[in-house]
Parts: sequence; C-alpha cells; structure tokens
Amino acid sequence: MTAFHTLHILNKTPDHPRFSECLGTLGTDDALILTENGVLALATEINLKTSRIYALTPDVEARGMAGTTRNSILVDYPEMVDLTLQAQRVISW
Amino acid sequence: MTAFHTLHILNKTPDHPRFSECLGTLGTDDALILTENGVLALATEINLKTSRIYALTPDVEARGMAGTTRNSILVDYPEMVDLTLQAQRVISW
Amino acid sequence: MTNPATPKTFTLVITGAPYSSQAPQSALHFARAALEQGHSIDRVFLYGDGVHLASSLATPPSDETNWSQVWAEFLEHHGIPGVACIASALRRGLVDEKEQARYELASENLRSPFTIAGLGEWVEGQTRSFRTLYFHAGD
Amino acid sequence: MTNPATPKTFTLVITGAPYSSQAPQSALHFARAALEQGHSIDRVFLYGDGVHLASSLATPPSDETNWSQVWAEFLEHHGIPGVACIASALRRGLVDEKEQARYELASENLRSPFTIAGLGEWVEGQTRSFRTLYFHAGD
Amino acid sequence: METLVIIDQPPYGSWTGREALDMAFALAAFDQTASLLFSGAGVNWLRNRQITDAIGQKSVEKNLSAAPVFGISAILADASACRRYGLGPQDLPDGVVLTEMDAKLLARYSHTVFAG
Amino acid sequence: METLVIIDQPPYGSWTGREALDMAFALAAFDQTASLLFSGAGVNWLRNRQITDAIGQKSVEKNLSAAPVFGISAILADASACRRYGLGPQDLPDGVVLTEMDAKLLARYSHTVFAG
Repeated sequence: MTAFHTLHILNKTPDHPRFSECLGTLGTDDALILTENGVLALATEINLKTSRIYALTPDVEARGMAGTTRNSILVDYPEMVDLTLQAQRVISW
Repeated sequence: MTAFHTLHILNKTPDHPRFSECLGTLGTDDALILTENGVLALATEINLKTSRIYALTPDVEARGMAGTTRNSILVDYPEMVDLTLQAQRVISW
Repeated sequence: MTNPATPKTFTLVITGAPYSSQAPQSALHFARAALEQGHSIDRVFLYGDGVHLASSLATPPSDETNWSQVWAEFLEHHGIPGVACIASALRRGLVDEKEQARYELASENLRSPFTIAGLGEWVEGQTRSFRTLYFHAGD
Repeated sequence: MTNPATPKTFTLVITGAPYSSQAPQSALHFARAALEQGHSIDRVFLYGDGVHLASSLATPPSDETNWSQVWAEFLEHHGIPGVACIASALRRGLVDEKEQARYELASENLRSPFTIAGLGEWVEGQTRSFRTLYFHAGD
Repeated sequence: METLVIIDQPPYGSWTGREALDMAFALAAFDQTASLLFSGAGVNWLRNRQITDAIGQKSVEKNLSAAPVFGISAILADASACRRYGLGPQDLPDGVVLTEMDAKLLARYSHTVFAG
Repeated sequence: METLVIIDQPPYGSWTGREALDMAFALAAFDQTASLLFSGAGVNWLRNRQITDAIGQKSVEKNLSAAPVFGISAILADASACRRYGLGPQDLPDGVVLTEMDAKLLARYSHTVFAG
C-alpha cells in the first residue's frame, strides 16, 4: 500500500477551468484519480504533474479509452474506495 | 446603423472552453456582444479579436464593471434586440 | 439589410434552469424589450435543464424573485405559448396531468400556462420566426 | 496510516442532477462498493442541482435507468438517510408534504425515503464521518 | 435554410450532447436540413469501442451511427480538437468529415445551435 | 478540523457561489472552523459597486461582508486570479487576504469543498 497525502478526484475534461486549478495544487506526495470526463485527459498530451495517476475503469471503458491509458493505473470502484481511505485527505474537484 | 454578418452572443467567462471557441470563429464582419458572465472578459487583457464589441449594461453594472469596459459599446436590452435584427445571423454561445 | 423598425417575430429557447443559471432572467428581459419595441414572440421553448422554469412548485425565499411565476404571468399576459420539451421534462420530473395519468404518478407539477410537447414545436418556432435566440447556462 | 481493512464511515454529497450530470450514478457505484467492503454510509446529502435526484416524478424512457428510483431503493434497503437541502430544494421546486402545506402548493414531489432538511445535516455528516466525498457535475 | 448543431461536450458526463443529437434528428424529421459538428471535448463522441455497461448508461455510438439514416446531411469534426484528443482520421467512424471550425464554416449555415 | 470552501464561479451567472457561501455559514453556525477562498473567475465576487437592480437579483456584496459576523475565520483570494481579472490589492474589500492557491495552502485544511 502506497501512502500519500491528498487524493484529488478529478471528473472534468482538460478544457474545464477546474482541471488546471486542480493540477496547480498537486503536491509532491499527492495522487490523482481521473473519473467521468476526467479520463479524457489520458487521450491528450497534457502533463498531469504527478506520477501517481489512477483512472476509474468503468469511465475509461465507457469513453473508448481502454487502449489509451498512458502511465495511469486502472482501478475499479472498490479500489477507489480504498484510495479514499489511504489518503490523509480527499478533494473532489 | 452598422451592418454586420454574424452577432455572437457570449455569456461565458474567459475561462470557459466555449469562450475561446467563440473567439476562434469571429469573422471580420462579425460583432460580439458580451452578456452575463461574458462581461468579465473586459476586466482581463484577453484579445477579443474584433473591434465591434458590445456589452450589456445590466450585466456590466451587476458585476461592478461599470468603470472597466475597455473599447466596448454599452447597450441595454432594447439595443440588444436591435442588434439581433441587424445581424444576418445570431449565434448564442 | 433588415430595417429594425419593421416588426419581427422571435422564438426564444431557454436551456438554463432558474436558481442555477441566469438564463431565464436574461431571456425575460430580452422578451420584454422585444415586445416593447413592437416585435412579437412566436413561442418560448424550454429545453434541457431549462424545463425546470415551468415548475409550479418552485418556492424561492420571499425576498427573491420567483422566476417561474414571473415568466408564467408574462406568457399569460401576452398570450405567448410556453412549451417544455417532453423528453427533457419527463427525465427531469416535470409532468402535466396527462403524463401523470399515463405514467401513474402521484402528482403533477407543471405551472400554467406552460405546456409539454415535442421538439417539433421548436422546429416550427424556428421556421416561423425571423430570429431564434438561445439562452444557455453561463457556466 | 489508515488501515483500509478497518470499517469506516462515509458521508456522500451529490451536487449534480441526474439526466444532466453523471454525479448520482458515480455516487451510487461508489456507495455500493463501500458497503460491499464492509464500510458504512452515515448519510447522503443532496445539494444544489443534486436535489433533483429526490424527485418522485422523474420518468425517463423505459430503456434508461431511473436513477431517482434506484437510489431510493438503495437507501431504503440499507437504511441510509437521504437528505435534500431545504434551501436548494425549495428554489428548485422539490417539496415534501410539510412544505406543500406551509406554502399552500398544489402538490408535493419528494420521493420516499428522501427527506428535506437544512445544511446542519451536512455539517453533522462531515463531523461524524471519516470521509465526506462530493459528486459534482462534470461540465 | 440549414442548421448546424454543435456538440462540444463529451458523452456520459453530461446529457447535453444527447439532447443536441435529438435536436438534429428533430430537424431532419421535420424536413429541415441539419448537420452536426463535434468540437472541443465533444469530439470524444467519435471514439470507437465505448463499453458502457459498467456505468449504467446506453452507448451513444449507435445513436450517432443512426444519424445518416435519420437524414442528417453531414457529420463534421473539428480537426484541431481531434488532434488535441489524439483522434486520427483513421480513428473516426465512416462518414465523419474533418474540418476547421472557423468563421468560413459557420457562414455556410443560417442557424448554428448548441443544446445547452 | 478546518474546512476551506472554494468559490471559483462568478456571482449572478450561476447560483454555485451563493450556495458555497451558505455552506461556509452553516459550518460556522455549527461551530466548525471555516474559511473561504475565491479562485479563478470566482474572484469577481470581490469587485465593489455591484449594482444588480436591473438584473433582478440581490447583490452578493452584503452577503460577503457578513462573513466575519457569521464567524468565517478567513477570506482568501488567489493572487494570480485577481491579477488575471485586473483586481489589485486596493480593489479588494477589507479583510480579504491575497494568497497563492497551491498545495501548501490546501494542506492547511482537513476538508476542501466546492458547492458544485
């Protein structure tokens, strides 16, 4: 189990203003989980500014992104539940 | 009365993805009217890419922007109605 | 060139909900100005989240404007049809007596004079109007 | 460090409406997974446009999921309180019998077991829960 | 008179795109000429193999492929948005035409609409 | 335990900011420590002389000025967002503290919330 400070849950496309707000506050010990429209970031060349990137499998598959997950770790809902508990804090953007 | 091709009605902040989409399609004979949150663009240094910029007075005043209208022409609702009729087409972004 | 002095017909489409967006308010200000200048409004079509404007149950605090009520009075006064898209309305829990009976629901919540009908009403409005204007949410 | 195996309590806050955002669906998937792992959900709080999830009148096409109904069944089955913020709800036309009587409205449209209450319910949920998670609209 | 319906929101995260598609279909059903333009994050409608069972929504791929049958005259996609989202010409469904969303394109239509 | 409520939407165009303010007030009313952070286009809440009669909404200036009275512990504004929207330190209401919205700032709060 990796420990990290803040888990950022990001459900917006990279075009949404809150997407860059979120990336701007990522700390070095933070993790990012992309959900809903957020998974579309993996199709772009945007620098996600952390190496701890998770992506929610049901949302990845729904958006036809199964082959485009870059360096993210795919997780299902039970694993997402775990992640929210491992973090010291969670922020939903 | 100035004649112009398309009147673009823009009610989004400059941070909204549709704001740049709108600016990207402004033709040389087009006019832009900023309404609602759109008037906040006048507080920024963003290049609005047209010299025919209108801004809706009630929205400008509500947002405390009365002193910050740059090179825009302030219009009220009756004038906005006229503008929509003078244009050959209107697009609400 | 269009002479703005000639009376023209508008269709207004509202897609933003009250108490969530400014769309219904901006549309009302525009509609009033258009009528005052002698133009006419063929119809007002509510689409997407805009259908919530037709709710009979919206109860804002007493020091805030009740936009559903003000819009309904405006439509009534000027005899302008206000139509909520049936597909948008049913998904979002806005139903009239007919839909209440059809789906055996416990109540209805459509504010008079709004009615519920299909997108054909929007198409007809667009084809009959000199201008069709959209009032979307701003966020 | 938290041991994920220890049962924990969640409060879930939903601010996005069904048939407009994916928020209620994502929240439900999360809630199911949390319970399956032995965790508990203190309450679900609906805020802003999220209150529309508590509508008893939502009637999506028969080949689409009725998220209001599915959520209500989930809450009922697990005995989890589902609370819609009263200020958000009244503005948006979501009322229970008590508010119907108080404001002399023609009907009510709150789906059981959802209830209507103040933001204090959210504050209490946050203070009592190990995690409070938000499900916002994604656009 | 021709209407361009623009979809700039991706599917599943919001209903706006579906409701835009319904608008285009309604125009066609009432014998009005209608085309679709996917722009911004909306180009993600065009991705193939959308497997939606696990999120409890119907895939929009079938809806979109029905567009020509329903009488939609053209399906356009903004080329720069496709590039941004890593969609090459070979990734797009048959019949989708890459274009640039600019003043010249919009000038071809008497009406340009968004669903929200 | 301290909660940071972030407002990143401007007033009047949407209700999200008002509902965020209500959340902060509710926390304070129930003796929880709460602060406000205005970021992005949300910094436009801080502009003075908002004259709202003509749009039929109540001005939010009064709501915001009541924040200290209601027990909000700090009102913060992201400095770069203020610069973007042309708001200098002298333009801000009394008591608003300019800060940078970054990891260090958010690390100070046990909870960080948006209203929508």
